[in-house]
Order: sequence, then structure tokens, then C-alpha cells
Amino acid sequence: MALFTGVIDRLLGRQQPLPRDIAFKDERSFVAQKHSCPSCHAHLEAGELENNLYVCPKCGHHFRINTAERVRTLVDAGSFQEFNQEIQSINPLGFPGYEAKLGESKAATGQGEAVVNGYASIEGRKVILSIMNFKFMGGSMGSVAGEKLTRAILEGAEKRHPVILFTTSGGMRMQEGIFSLMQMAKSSAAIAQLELAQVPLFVVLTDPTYGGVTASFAMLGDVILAEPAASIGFAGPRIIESTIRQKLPEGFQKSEFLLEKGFVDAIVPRSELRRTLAFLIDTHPTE
Amino acid sequence: MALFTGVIDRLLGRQQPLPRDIAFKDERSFVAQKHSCPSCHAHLEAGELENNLYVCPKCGHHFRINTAERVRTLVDAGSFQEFNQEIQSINPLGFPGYEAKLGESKAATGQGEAVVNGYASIEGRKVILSIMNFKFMGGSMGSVAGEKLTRAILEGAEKRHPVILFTTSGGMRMQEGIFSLMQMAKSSAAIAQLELAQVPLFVVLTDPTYGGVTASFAMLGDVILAEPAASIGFAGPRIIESTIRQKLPEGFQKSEFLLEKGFVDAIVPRSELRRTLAFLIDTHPTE
Amino acid sequence: MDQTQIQKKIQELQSLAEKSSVDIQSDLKRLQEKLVDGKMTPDDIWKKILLARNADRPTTLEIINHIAENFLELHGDRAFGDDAALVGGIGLLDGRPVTFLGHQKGRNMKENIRRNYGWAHPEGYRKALRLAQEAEKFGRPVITFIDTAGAFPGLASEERGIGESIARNLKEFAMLKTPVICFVIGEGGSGGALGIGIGNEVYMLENTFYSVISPEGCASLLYRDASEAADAAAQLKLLPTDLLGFGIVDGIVPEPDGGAHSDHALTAAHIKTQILESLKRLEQKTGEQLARERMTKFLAMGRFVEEGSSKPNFFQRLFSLNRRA
Amino acid sequence: MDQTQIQKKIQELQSLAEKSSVDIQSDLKRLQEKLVDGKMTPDDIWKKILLARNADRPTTLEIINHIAENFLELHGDRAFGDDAALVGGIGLLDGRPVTFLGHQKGRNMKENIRRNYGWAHPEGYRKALRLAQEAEKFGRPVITFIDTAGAFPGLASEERGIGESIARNLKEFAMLKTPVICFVIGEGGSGGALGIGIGNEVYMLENTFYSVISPEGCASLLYRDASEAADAAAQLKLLPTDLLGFGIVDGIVPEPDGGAHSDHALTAAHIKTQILESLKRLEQKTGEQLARERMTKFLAMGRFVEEGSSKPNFFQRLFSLNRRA
Ligand SMILES: [Zn+2]
Ligand SMILES: [Zn+2]
Repeated sequence: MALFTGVIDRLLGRQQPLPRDIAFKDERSFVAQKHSCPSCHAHLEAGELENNLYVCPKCGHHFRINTAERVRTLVDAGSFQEFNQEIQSINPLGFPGYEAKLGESKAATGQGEAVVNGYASIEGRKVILSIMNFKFMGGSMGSVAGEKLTRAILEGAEKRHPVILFTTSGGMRMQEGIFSLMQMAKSSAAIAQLELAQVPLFVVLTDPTYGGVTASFAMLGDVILAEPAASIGFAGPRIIESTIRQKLPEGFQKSEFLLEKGFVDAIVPRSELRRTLAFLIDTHPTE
Repeated sequence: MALFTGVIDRLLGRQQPLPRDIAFKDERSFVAQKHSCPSCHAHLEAGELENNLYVCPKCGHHFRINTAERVRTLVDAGSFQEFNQEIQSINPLGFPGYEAKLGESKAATGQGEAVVNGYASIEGRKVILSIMNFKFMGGSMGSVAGEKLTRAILEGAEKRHPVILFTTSGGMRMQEGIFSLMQMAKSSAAIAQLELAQVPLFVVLTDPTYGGVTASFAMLGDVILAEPAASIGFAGPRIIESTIRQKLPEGFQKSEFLLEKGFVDAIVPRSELRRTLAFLIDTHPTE
Repeated sequence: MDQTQIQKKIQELQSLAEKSSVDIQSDLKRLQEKLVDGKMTPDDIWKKILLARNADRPTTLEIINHIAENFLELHGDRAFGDDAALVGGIGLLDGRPVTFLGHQKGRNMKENIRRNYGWAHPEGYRKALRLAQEAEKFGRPVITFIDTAGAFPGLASEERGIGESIARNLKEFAMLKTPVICFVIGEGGSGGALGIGIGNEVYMLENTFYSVISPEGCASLLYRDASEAADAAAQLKLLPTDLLGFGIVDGIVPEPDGGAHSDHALTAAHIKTQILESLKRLEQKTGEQLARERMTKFLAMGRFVEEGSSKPNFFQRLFSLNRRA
Repeated sequence: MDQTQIQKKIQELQSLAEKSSVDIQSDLKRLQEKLVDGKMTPDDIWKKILLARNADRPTTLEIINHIAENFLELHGDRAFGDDAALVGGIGLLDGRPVTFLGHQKGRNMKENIRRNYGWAHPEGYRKALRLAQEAEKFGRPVITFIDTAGAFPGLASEERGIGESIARNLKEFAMLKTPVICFVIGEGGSGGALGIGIGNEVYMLENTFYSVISPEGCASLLYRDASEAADAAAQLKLLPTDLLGFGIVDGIVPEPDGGAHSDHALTAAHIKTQILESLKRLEQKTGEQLARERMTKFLAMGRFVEEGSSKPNFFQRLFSLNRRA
């Protein structure tokens, strides 16, 4: 009975449903399109981008990618097995227009929600992945995102597999009101459990990561990596400019800024991500 | 045999010598002298100062006081019982002129070293006190100061009595070279033991506290108090000015500066110290 | 809210209680309070928002001064600074040592500039954590007072990691082995509120709100017009009765007639009564239990469905409460 | 040093060892090394100081690159900034994960400006602690390389609590439940060195020094003339042979002929040999043991007399080593 298959059941040691062996639906961002690099304005073919992990071969600009693209560029081919796909959003406040927005995002992304969980392996090492997709309602975090992140983290604690979170979000999902805010507390409490289990959490910050996500699990990795030039912050630049009534400095809230300010362990280009994560897994043994 | 009565014996649970019931030698700083307040330049009689806890009644300036004066203004009358008085400095490096300097300080202060340990009670509450005296070689910390502080802290851990440290120091004692530097590590390791025992450490920073003392036990209190307008820092102002080649701001390294910068829990005038420490003891139960 | 559904659930719970002798009285009380909670118009709701923001409401330090016999404010994060917008210290409450934490607004313009209108910076949240962990070390309960429009959205705040500071608190407060009781005493503004909001029990004063976004912010996004804030507030369901119904908070502390600002002493007395009642309950538990229960409580928050079931997992929280060890 | 006294003590220890079968071979070795250490003139000593400060000596990152198969530098204190003067990260050493920490000087003027000549700020010490505790969590040994004239004596350094940051490290490193091995690879400057110097075992490279104050600083105070630094250095007894004799460090790592700068690879290889030898010993112990032994080691440091005895407590440290659990 679905009511009883949540976090609590896991805590109480009850059986969880087995992960479903469903191929991840591949809805590529870059199919049959021409692109102009937003950084160097080079004209790029979609195939050219795909072959280069969606990184501009001219200037190194990292294009935003969706979940399918992340999976394909990161994990061992065929190793990704989604789980918790059956968890779906409701409209707990009866917020006007919420269902319609969910429907649009589902159609646009081919995903059920902004977060996708999966078992996978990276260069042969088993991991638990939880990946956010900015194209699903701006990567906003509601109850389902919170539940999925929480289950991924607790799954890691239970199986003693490293947990890797890819963040991209505009913040918490307004349409779920206080339930959405509490997902910050929930995912952080899950990380507390992971910490007690001494299983590592690796966070990869990608462009853009804002709001409640930055004020919860995104900043709680044992190691925090960031893709180059990603925008990462709590409050958005426009809100800050209207508060302090002055222009923000060049490079504000970019990965490099966060590295300088002490919040990012390392900036890792997409081409180095597999190798870096494999190294981190090896140096954070869970046995 | 004195060789075997150190910290190690305590760790190994061996008997320590009983504290000697010796009245603390009272060498007052303010006997039969007239004083000019360095802050407001008021002319003050020694008696007037003594009656006001050596605080200028005009402007509140806190005069530096010696150990006897600290004891008299702080603890319940007759409750102070010195211990570890038998620990004396040697000249481990054969540093030229060190014995002579020690002799001068002994004569000037009537103390055996820069730190005095004692059992005492504050408004009826038992405490372990360790008090530095700036007049003894500038409150510099050598092996004896380190050993005494360490024993006071471990005594607190063993008896489960709160430990209160009064700091005033120009830094580590150069004449004992590397042994002196290691007293920072030693006293901090003792505090680690106290922390594991969950017995509270209260530090009272007094004018002036500098160098290695500020980079060890002075900053490790569960609660850190400071007397008003005390100078507290790691490097002295002259060294810093010669490094950064500019004037330091007004009030730099004063208690109020440290409060603003987040390193002092509260600034407590001498007249409030008994009451404040009594309150802290009550709210940090050790049972 | 479907009242029939709720009534049915109450019956289910009562029969459950008879069979298993678990204590679910507080849960039943919570459900029943929802039934008497009438419908409010956006104007009614907006009046509550204004009451929550009333500049004459008692602040954290005023409440502490009313309820504690003695209080020593402790300053600083031991790393960067002391934040006057988030204060803390040790007090005696009926002779028992407790650690208080809370957002602090000013009473006038000058004070508000010093207090930054209760918008805290990272050093405020780091001080809160330091003091909470000090409380844990010496077995003192932690009482927090939430009253902020949010964490400060400024350059310095971002530079020093406002996100990191809140995130760390969410994790570390969850693990504290000492009772933590939180009160929303005015504005409960988003992550800035939650940063000192991870309690074993969380209460709201009667005329307060707790929300993921300010009504004005929500209105700007929804209607591109902040003046539609009252409508947005109604959509957000941010009042104490809403949150009690959702199982997010554990109770509502009554305010004097007219609101908390009309009688600080009485408001403080109501808060004190709740603290003492909660402590009676929480102090029976071990530190381990308190931490585990706190984590379990927040782990269970959220509403969603799982495929294969037609029901939303509405009672997950209640369920968890009854199963708490 | 009175050699007769030392010889006598060695005999005492040998008879003790025979009776109780405790292992004191390393202590005996240490004592004997003192006996062969000839007298050095202030000029000889000053040459060593200059070698220790030689700008071409291998730096922390260079040593790591020589000895680790793979290395990922990790940045930041998660609160204020990333200090380029004190670096750290995770590396593989003969396939085994370790965490490296160390002061980092530059190779040229531009680098030295960025690295602040290896003078670290509080955020450097806080990063070191963060990485050391992360190492502890995942059972990795911590290897530190000390090479600094001192913690930075500046306005910003004081504002952000350089004293607090070093103090906290002294306490927290003492408690780490993982092996910690420290190497002085150049200048061991006072508190700034000690801030990453709390190891189960501490080694010095052959041409280095470790001192409570710089020779120049000491000369200014002693002779009111910094140019008398060589004499001051001689008084301070700051060379590896001195510290080994005092029982403050555990061994001396040999340098290539001419000094470490003449052959980085060989210097690094000697360091690696020592790390592996130490790890072999330390990895047999539990985390609890490692922390207790580390605390005991530093608790026993210092020389003084207690009234009623004519002897200085010279062998306190040796005594403690033999009694370690
Ligand atoms: Zn480009
Ligand atoms: Zn005066």
C-alpha cells in the first residue's frame, strides 16, 4: 500500500518496492538544432556539442543539460536504473494552476518530476544518483523532489553506496507552500542520517542553483564540486541589487566566486567529472 | 619522587600530592601609592581604587591587577587554597640571563611563576582557578605556566569542578624556546580532555592578552568573557603596522572589537564578574 | 479540506488507539481543531499578516526578559562577527537553565538599523549553532524564537555563505541531543526562519505566519503585482491554523485580545506555559531519542502520491508520530 | 647537555626494559643520536637556517606531486574563503588514500603574492581543520607539511581571529581518531607552524628549524639588533638535532647532499619512506588509541622541577612514551 512505503517505512526497516527496470526516457535538449554559444557566440551544431559533452569546443562554456544528457555523459553505459519514479506530485494547497504547470513540465521534459533517482555505476563503482532538471518547473523543489532526494540519501546509507547529487534549481516550489519549505529540513535530516552512517555525499553544483536548494543539501556534501561558471547563490542577483541598491561585482555568484569564498572544494569541467568522482569514491571507502 | 608527579601520573590515576594549605602571599600593586587614571587622568588614592575593585570610579578604567588582588576581588573570603606551587622553572636551553630574569620577577611579584593555581569558591560554588600575572615576566608562558594550566584543567576534569582561567600575557616565553611553544599544544590538549569530560571551561580575558596564549587556551573557553577595554590579540599592533604599513583602526584589539568580531561572549565589568561567573557555573551543571 | 475525510480518519485513529493503547490524544486534538477552523477571506488573512508584522509586538529579547529569571546574552560566531539580528544566550526558566535563540527586530529606526530589521547574516546562524551545541554539551534545552522576513539577501550575506550557514543548521540542529522547542512569534520567513526552526516541537503564536515565500514575493510571481499580496497569502496557506492542520506545527499559542502587542507580559506568559509543558514531556527522553524523533519528524514531511495507490500520503506524519520510539 | 647524565639514563632504561619487556628501542636510539651530535657554531647554525629558507626547496604541492599517484586539491573553509597559503586535498600514496595539508610558498614573486609567502590567514587553518575532520570521518591518515615563517600578522588576520583558528586546531587535531604525521619541510615558525603540527609523529627534514620565535625576532628582543640573528638562533636551540634530543620531534628525515633544493625527487622519496614506515606502525592502532596517544604526547611536554626533588623532570616524555596504552 503506497501510503506506507515512505521514509518512515525505511526507518522502521520495512521492505521497499524493488526498483523498476525501466529505461530512462531520453528527451535530448540538443536534437536537431543549431546553437549559438552564449559565451563566445560561436555557431555550433548539435552533434558537435553532443560529442563534446555539451561543452562549447571553442570557449569551454558548459551548456545546461537535462537528466538524460547528464546520465549519458556520466555513468557507465547501460548502468542507470531509475527508482522512485512512482512518486508523483499532488496539489496539497489547491494552488491555482499548479496541475497545469506540472503537466507542461512533464510534457516538456518527459520526466515525472524535477528530480530523478537512479542506481548507476561510474567506472565500475556503484553509486546512488539524484539528478535535478532545471527544465522541470525551474528545478523547483516540492514534496516529490524532497522525498526523492531523501530516499536516494537513505538508500545510500542503507546500501553503503556513495550518494551523488546534481543540483540545479530556482529554489523551493511556491505552489506547495510550507510543504516545500520543509523539504529543506527533510533533505538535510536525511544527510544527517548519512553522516551518522559515515557514507559519503558528493554534490555537483550546476548552472543555476539558487534558493532553498543552496540553503540545504547543495551545501552539505562531504565534497562539493561545481561545473565551471555555474551561477550559485541563495538570493538571486536582482533581489540583492534591489536590497543593496548597487551593482554586483563581475563574476558574482559564479562557481569561481564560490571557490574563492570557500564554499566549493573544486571546479571540475564536465570532461573530468567521471574521473574525479571515481577518484572521490575510491578515497571515501564505505567498508 | 617529583619526576613522577606530573600530568602522566594523573592520567595513569596515580596519587597526587595534597594541596598545601599556604596562605597566598599578598603583594598588592596599589599599596600606599597615588595613581593617575591612564584613561581620564583623574587623581586617585590607592584606597579609593582598592575599594572600587581597582576600577577608576570616574571613567570605569580597569587597572591591571596582580594575582592577590584578583583573588581578593573574586572569590569567597578565605576560600582560596593554592596548589601546584611546588612546580618551578628551570633553564632548559641554558638561555643566557634567564635565571636572573626569573629571580627579578619572583622578587617583584612574590610569586614562584606567572601562573597561580588554586581551589576556591565563588558565592559558594567550588571552582578551579588558574590566574596569570602580567608582572611576572610579562605573563609569558613557559613550561611551568603550561604545566600549571594543564594540571588545573585536568583537576577540573577529575573533580568535575568548573575551571576558570584568567589570562594576561605577552606571549610564549622565548627563553624556553620550543618547550614554550609546545605549551600551547599541551594546554589545548588538556582542554580537549576537559571537553570529553563535559566539564565547563570559562576564560576571562584581561589586559593585555597576546601571542601564543591567544592562540591556545584563551580562545577555547566554553564561554569567553573579557574585562572592558582589555587589549587582546595574536600579533602586537607594532608588528602588524610594520607588516601592513598602515595605521590600525581606533579600538583595534580591544575587548569591544573582539566582541564585535565574534570572539568574546560578553564583556563583563569587574564588579559583575562574581555574579556572572556564579550564574555560568549554575547554568553549566557538571552532574 | 474535506471534513468528512478528517472525521473518518479520527474514527480510524480512535479504534486504533483502543486496540494498541498508543497515545494519540494530541493528534486527535489537532484534527479536531481543524474542524472548528472556519473559512477566512483574503482580507481576514491579511489582517493576520499585518498583526504578525506589527512593530509593537514583543521581540525575542523582550520575551526572554519577561519569562527568564536571569539572562546572559552571549555573542559571536567565533569566526567572523556578532550578528545583532540573531541573538542568543543562557537564561533561567523556573530555575532551570535553558539556551534561548531568536531573531531580533528593533523597536525604533535606530535599533532597526543595528538589528538589520531582523534579517540575519551567516554569522547569525553560525552563532545560533555554536550556542545550540554549547547547550547540548551541558544538557540545556534550546528555545528558539522565529521572527524574520528572511535571511538577508545582500552581497556580504552571499559572500559569507548564507546558504551554507542555514544548510548546516538544518543538519546540525536535527542531530542535537537535547530538547529543541521553536516558536514563531511574528514573521516566519522562509529559509531564514527554518534556520533556527528545527525543533522537537514547533509552535506558532496565534497571529503569525510561516511561509516558503513572502505574500508580496508570491504575488509578484503570480500576478506580477505585489499589491495582490492578500490573495497570494490566501493561496499560500501560511497561518497557524493551516500549518497545524497540515501537521507541520504542533500547536498554537494564544495571544491576548487585540494581539500580542497589546500585552507583552501576557503573551510571554502563554509562551512560558507552553515551554514548561513541552519540557515536562521532552525532558523524560534521552538525548538519542530526542535527536531521532526530531529527524524522523522532519523526514516525514511532504505530500505526494505513489503510483498504484489512489490516496495522497496525507497521514504520513501522524503515522510517524504514533510510531515514534 | 650533560652526556654523563644521558649515559646513566640509558643504562637505567635498559635495565627497566629487561625487567618489564616494554619496547624502548626508539627512545634509546634517540638518546644515542644526541650523543653523536657534535657542537655547532652560530655560523653553522645560521647556514642551516638559510638552507631551511632557501627559495628553491620543494614546496608542499611539489612534494605531494612527487609522492602521490593522484591528488585532488580541495579548497575553502566553508565560511569565508580559500587560503592559498595553506593548501590541502586527498591523494593516493601507494594506493592508499591520505589527506595532505601544508603551508604553500610560491616559486616566484607572482606566486608568492598569491600564496602570501606561506603566511596563512584564519581561513587557512579552518580549511585545514575541515579537511582533517573529513579525513577522520573516512578513516584517512592526515599528513601535514609545515613551512611557514608564521601565521600572518595583519589586520584581516586579527579581525577574523587568527588566534582562535590556531587554538581550535590545537584542540581538535589532538582529538582526531586517525593517524596524523607532520613534517617540518622548511621554516617551522611558531604558532603558525603548530597550527598544523599536532601529530602522532612529528619529523623534521635535516635542514629545517622549528622555533617559538624567529631568530631575527629573538635578536631584536635580546640584543635590540636583528642582525645578531645567528647568535639568537644558537640560543634558541631550534635545529632538528636539538628538537630530537629534547624529545619534541620523533625523527630527522635526511636531505640530499647540498640540501633539499638540490634534488626534489630524492627529498620527496625520503619523506615518502618515512610516511609509509610511520603508517605501518600507526595503522595498527584504533582511532581512540591514536587520539589518546597524541594527547598524552603533548600533555607531557615541558621541563620544570617540582620542589622536594633535585632533578628536573627531564625524562617525563620518555616515561610517557613507554607507558602508552
Ligand atoms: Zn563558446
Ligand atoms: Zn578614569
